[in-house]
Amino acid sequence: MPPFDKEFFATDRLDLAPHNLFDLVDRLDGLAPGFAAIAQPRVHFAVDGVLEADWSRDLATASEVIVLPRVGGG
Amino acid sequence: MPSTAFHAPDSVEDVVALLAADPTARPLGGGTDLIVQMRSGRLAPGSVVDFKRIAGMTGVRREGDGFVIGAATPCTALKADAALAAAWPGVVEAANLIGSVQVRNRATMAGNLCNASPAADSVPALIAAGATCVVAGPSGKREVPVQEIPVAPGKTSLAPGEFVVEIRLPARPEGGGDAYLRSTPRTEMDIAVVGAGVSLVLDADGTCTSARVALGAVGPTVVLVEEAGKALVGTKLDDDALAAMSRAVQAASNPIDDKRGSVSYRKAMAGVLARRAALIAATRAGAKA
Amino acid sequence: MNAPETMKQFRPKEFRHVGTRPVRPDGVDKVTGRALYGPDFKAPGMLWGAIVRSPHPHARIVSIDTKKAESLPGVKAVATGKDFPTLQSLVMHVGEGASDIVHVARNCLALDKVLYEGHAVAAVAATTPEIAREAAGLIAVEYEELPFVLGLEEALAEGAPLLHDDVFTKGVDPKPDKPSNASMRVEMGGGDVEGALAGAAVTVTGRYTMEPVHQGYIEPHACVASWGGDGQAQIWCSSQGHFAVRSLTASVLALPQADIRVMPLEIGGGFGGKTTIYLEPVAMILSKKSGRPVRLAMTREEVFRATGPAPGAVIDVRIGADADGTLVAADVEFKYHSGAYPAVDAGAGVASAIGHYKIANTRVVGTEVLCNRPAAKAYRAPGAPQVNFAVESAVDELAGKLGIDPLELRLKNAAVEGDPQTSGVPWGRIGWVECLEAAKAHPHWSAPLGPNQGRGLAGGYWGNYGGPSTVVVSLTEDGTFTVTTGSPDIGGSRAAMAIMAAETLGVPYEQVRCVIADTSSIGFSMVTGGSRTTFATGKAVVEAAREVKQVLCSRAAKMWNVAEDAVEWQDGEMVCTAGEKEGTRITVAQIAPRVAFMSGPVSCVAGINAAGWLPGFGLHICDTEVDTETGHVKIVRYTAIQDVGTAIHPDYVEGQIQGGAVQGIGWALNETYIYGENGKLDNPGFLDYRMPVASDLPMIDAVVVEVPNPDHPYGVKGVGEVPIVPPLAAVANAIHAATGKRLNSLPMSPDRVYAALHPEG
Amino acid sequence: MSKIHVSTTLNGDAAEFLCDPSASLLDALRDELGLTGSKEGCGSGDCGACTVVLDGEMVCSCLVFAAEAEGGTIQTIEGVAESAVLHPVQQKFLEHGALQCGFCTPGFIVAAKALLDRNPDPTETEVRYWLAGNLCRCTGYDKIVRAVMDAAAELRQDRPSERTPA
Repeated sequence: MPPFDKEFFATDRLDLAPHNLFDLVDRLDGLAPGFAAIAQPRVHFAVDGVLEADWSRDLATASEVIVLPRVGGG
Repeated sequence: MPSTAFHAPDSVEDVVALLAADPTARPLGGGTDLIVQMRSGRLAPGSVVDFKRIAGMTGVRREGDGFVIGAATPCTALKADAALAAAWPGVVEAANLIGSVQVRNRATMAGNLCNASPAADSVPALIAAGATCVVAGPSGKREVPVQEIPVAPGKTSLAPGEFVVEIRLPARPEGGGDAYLRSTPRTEMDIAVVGAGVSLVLDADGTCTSARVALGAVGPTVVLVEEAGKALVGTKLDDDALAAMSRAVQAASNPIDDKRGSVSYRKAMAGVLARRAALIAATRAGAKA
Repeated sequence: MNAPETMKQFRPKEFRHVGTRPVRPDGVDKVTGRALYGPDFKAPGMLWGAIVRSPHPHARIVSIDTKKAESLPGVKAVATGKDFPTLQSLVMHVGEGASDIVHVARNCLALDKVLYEGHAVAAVAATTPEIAREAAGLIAVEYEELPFVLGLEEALAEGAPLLHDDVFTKGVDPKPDKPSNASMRVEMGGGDVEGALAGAAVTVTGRYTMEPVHQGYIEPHACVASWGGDGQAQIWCSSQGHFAVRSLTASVLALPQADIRVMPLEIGGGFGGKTTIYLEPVAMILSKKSGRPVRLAMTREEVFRATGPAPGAVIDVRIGADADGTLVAADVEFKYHSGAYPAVDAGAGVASAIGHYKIANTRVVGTEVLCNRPAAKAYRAPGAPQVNFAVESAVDELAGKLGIDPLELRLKNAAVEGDPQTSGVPWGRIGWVECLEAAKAHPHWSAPLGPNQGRGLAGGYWGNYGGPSTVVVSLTEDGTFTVTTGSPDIGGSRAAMAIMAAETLGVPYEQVRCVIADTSSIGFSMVTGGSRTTFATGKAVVEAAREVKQVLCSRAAKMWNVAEDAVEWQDGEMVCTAGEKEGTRITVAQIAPRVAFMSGPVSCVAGINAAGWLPGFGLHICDTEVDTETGHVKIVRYTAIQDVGTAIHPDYVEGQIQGGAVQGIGWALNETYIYGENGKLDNPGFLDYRMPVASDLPMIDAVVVEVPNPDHPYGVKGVGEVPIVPPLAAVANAIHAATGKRLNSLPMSPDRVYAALHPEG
Repeated sequence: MSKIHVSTTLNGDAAEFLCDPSASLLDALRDELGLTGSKEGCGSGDCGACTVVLDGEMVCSCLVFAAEAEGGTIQTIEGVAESAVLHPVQQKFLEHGALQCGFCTPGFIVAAKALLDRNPDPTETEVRYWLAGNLCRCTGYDKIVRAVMDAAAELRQDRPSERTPA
């Protein structure tokens, strides 16, 4: 999850079981305070290989979330 | 911020009086340099004196076999004069490399000359052609070779109250031809990184009897390189002669490094462009001889 | 000409409107001069503003004396950075990337320090533009000059002048305890890069460099702001996103967003550079102080000195391959200018570097570097062209060393659906291989070359985007439709929206008109940028149009007293398909006047967060002819092939591809920021910032490949960004093919090409 | 400094305005006469967005003092469409999609019409060099050149195809 691994978590993998991406952000913020403040402007999530725009989606059946830098456009 | 006055007198005397009265006053021909300089704050003239409304300032007329070009004649009008374009194609082409069509519909060779940029496109061609200009001033009119007008970047030899009223080109010599080439990164809308004007005369068997080579953007002013012309005279523009001319051109080049080109590139291009221009001029001379 | 054959090949089904080329609805206004752009708007009683800018690249502001300016007759207000409210750090993303609003505010008007030549320090508003300019000249700013730094490596060197003492490099572990000009570092990849490179049959190594370039939109920034005594304000401006203007302006002025109404004027080009704000809050402050509307507009020189260039770069690449051409390892490390404030192109650069190839061992590292230049902003596929230039040049060099055709090498290693990107996320249904196959089949690829000519090719990609958009589709009283969006139309998107609505509704194109509403008249929509608008706003158009059909069918059912599911929508008519009224029909024009006599007007809104976007891929072929005596490079033929998903309006799809390719050609050949040793920009105008002119170019053959996006009702992927990615390397590779010389430094201007050809000088 | 009174013929009609002595013709058109179709992209004659025809020749109106227009005849983009229908150049720009943002379009149309007024059958190269003073950043010029060539072909046929009301 570069650059957030080094910037926040000092690890590249975490085992969590959030019910959705809002919940994931809260949990990550608990591990590394400040993450929630930058999550919306700087982070994209890919859930099981697909970029997920809806943070309220149920993650019960998901197995992997990749944390990516958010890319804008020109 | 003092504002600028605008005058459009209808006589040369009035222009001279207005220019003499205010050393910051500027004559206005096409205005394509003046307005840009005023807008950027580089120039804040007390007044602008538009001389385009004076009779005879715009247009090309014949005087004997020579040509008299009014100082307010836009560059595109030169192309429209078939006799001028046939006699001095290098000059006409040089003037029609400046800016864009829009710019050339306003810009004049006199303005190009008096803006005194070393990169002015029409000036090397005019100097190569042996052009003169008529200057009007408080003490009347005088005729001077074109190369005596610019003295440094942005500076001319014109005295207070003086302005150029016409540019004169001699008759095309028998067996004569001229050409001007420049190097620019873009095909249009650009300032010469280097410019080279060549005017030469070939005799019936193709031997060069006289040649003038002038360079732009390789020094503080456009320069006439007499050694380069000499290198061609007496030759049939063979490779050795052209190489000698290119060496003379490079030796006379003393350019600066700036945003438009490096010293080494400018020197190299001066040699290449002068050679190519000489060949075009020779073709024209041969075609017309 | 363009290649309709290729389009047919991939088109899944016939559409009635999608894929046609009708005249755009805003066309007549734009060819007659009636359309109003940013600098065209005037408000009654308006004042004219002017901005004072720093002559120094780096300096502390000791004092600003505005007394003389304020006492000049006609001057109504003066503003400095102190007029902004005290702001807390808050990172926002409005489209181009994340920005801290403190930095956004400081970039509009400096406080304490100026960070680049041209940095705004004060502003005035007066009754005429002449008085405003004069007053600006009377504002006395005392500076304490500081050492400055422009270069990437210089800015990272020990002891370099520090721009911000509160910026610590993000993305490094452990967290740094000292501030740095490196604002961010992003590293991705996996595998054993060093081992694989050591074992590779062939490797290439190169360093590639370039200075910043500008977006070069022809319309300078301009706005009018009117801030009333009740706290409510209106702003008229052109931008790529008036909602972004609203949110950023509200944030830096600590205002409720509902109090600001931003009116979108026509926009004269953006290319990413108009996804932020420069003037709006300053005009707001001047308006509040003067009690009058205030206009601020930039000159071209101000645009060059103070608005967002794309970052320059230093890029180191190592790539290794097996003897059969299988790419086994890639190591890419780049540094990008972020200019005066932290920017965000590194992440995009990392994502855009090598993902188009299957490579088992990769390491991609990007670093953002602060320096005393204008704050870098998004420019078309932000962050991608720079690194792509390096990678696609290196791949070309590798093909040469391997003795493999460069197109075949790319095909052999091309990523397909399911292959992992550098981040590990697998690619969706991408059309990269289809582009390569189209190139192979294109006559350009096998056409003979003349003397001093060479052919190069390069491929590239961009992730594209979706995100939030709001659309309202309304039925008028006569049965025609209006489509209202919040997405500025930079290049014909009104036409695309009308086509998609007409397709969905099954009505003629001319019966659907599209307008762009202000921020108070439609729900939130993200910027027009990232190649998202036809995809995301288009999806919202289709959703709203579908709902309109559903509502009208249920109205018809009620009218006929039949079950709702007995009415179907067929080509703009409602048809009863069951029961005793079977076969009864009513046209939209017939029902439209009646809806007000039922439960009310029909107007459906779709506010969506569009998901399912897919990346675009392109492959460009370039023929150059090099004058070996002068170094001049002429583009003699150019073909740009791109998978767009589906081309809604092919004219504007081709136009995007052609325009992007030419911007890339300009970047490759002549465009560059030139700074003097004094830290000041030496070419702040179109004369010496040399964008291509018409006579520099051939026709650009845009070949549209259509591998539809299954997650868009008409298959759209997005177009605008991709075409600027491949040209830098395509031109460089063509110059190499023509001359045998590889130019690793942009621009490849005549003097540089000459120097490469004549190393003796 | 007091303002200068200027009388002109503008798009066929008499027009008068007052201008600052140092104001450009473009300033006068946009700010005094309310004709904002001519655009300012650079103010230095390098982009052509302000192209107008002055006394029969196309010029950058940013490189002309407003006062110089005294007694002159000016045609701007607002006067290109005659008799309430688009000029063929305008029509072909629409049909070819030769505009994206449209900001440079007025300057291109005035310049292209000026070309076709004097050269009814230009080559592609002639079109490209004639239009080299007009910068377009969106289109890459391809569709613009095609539109101008197509407009020329139509004008040569003297068979006006269907034209859109202006």
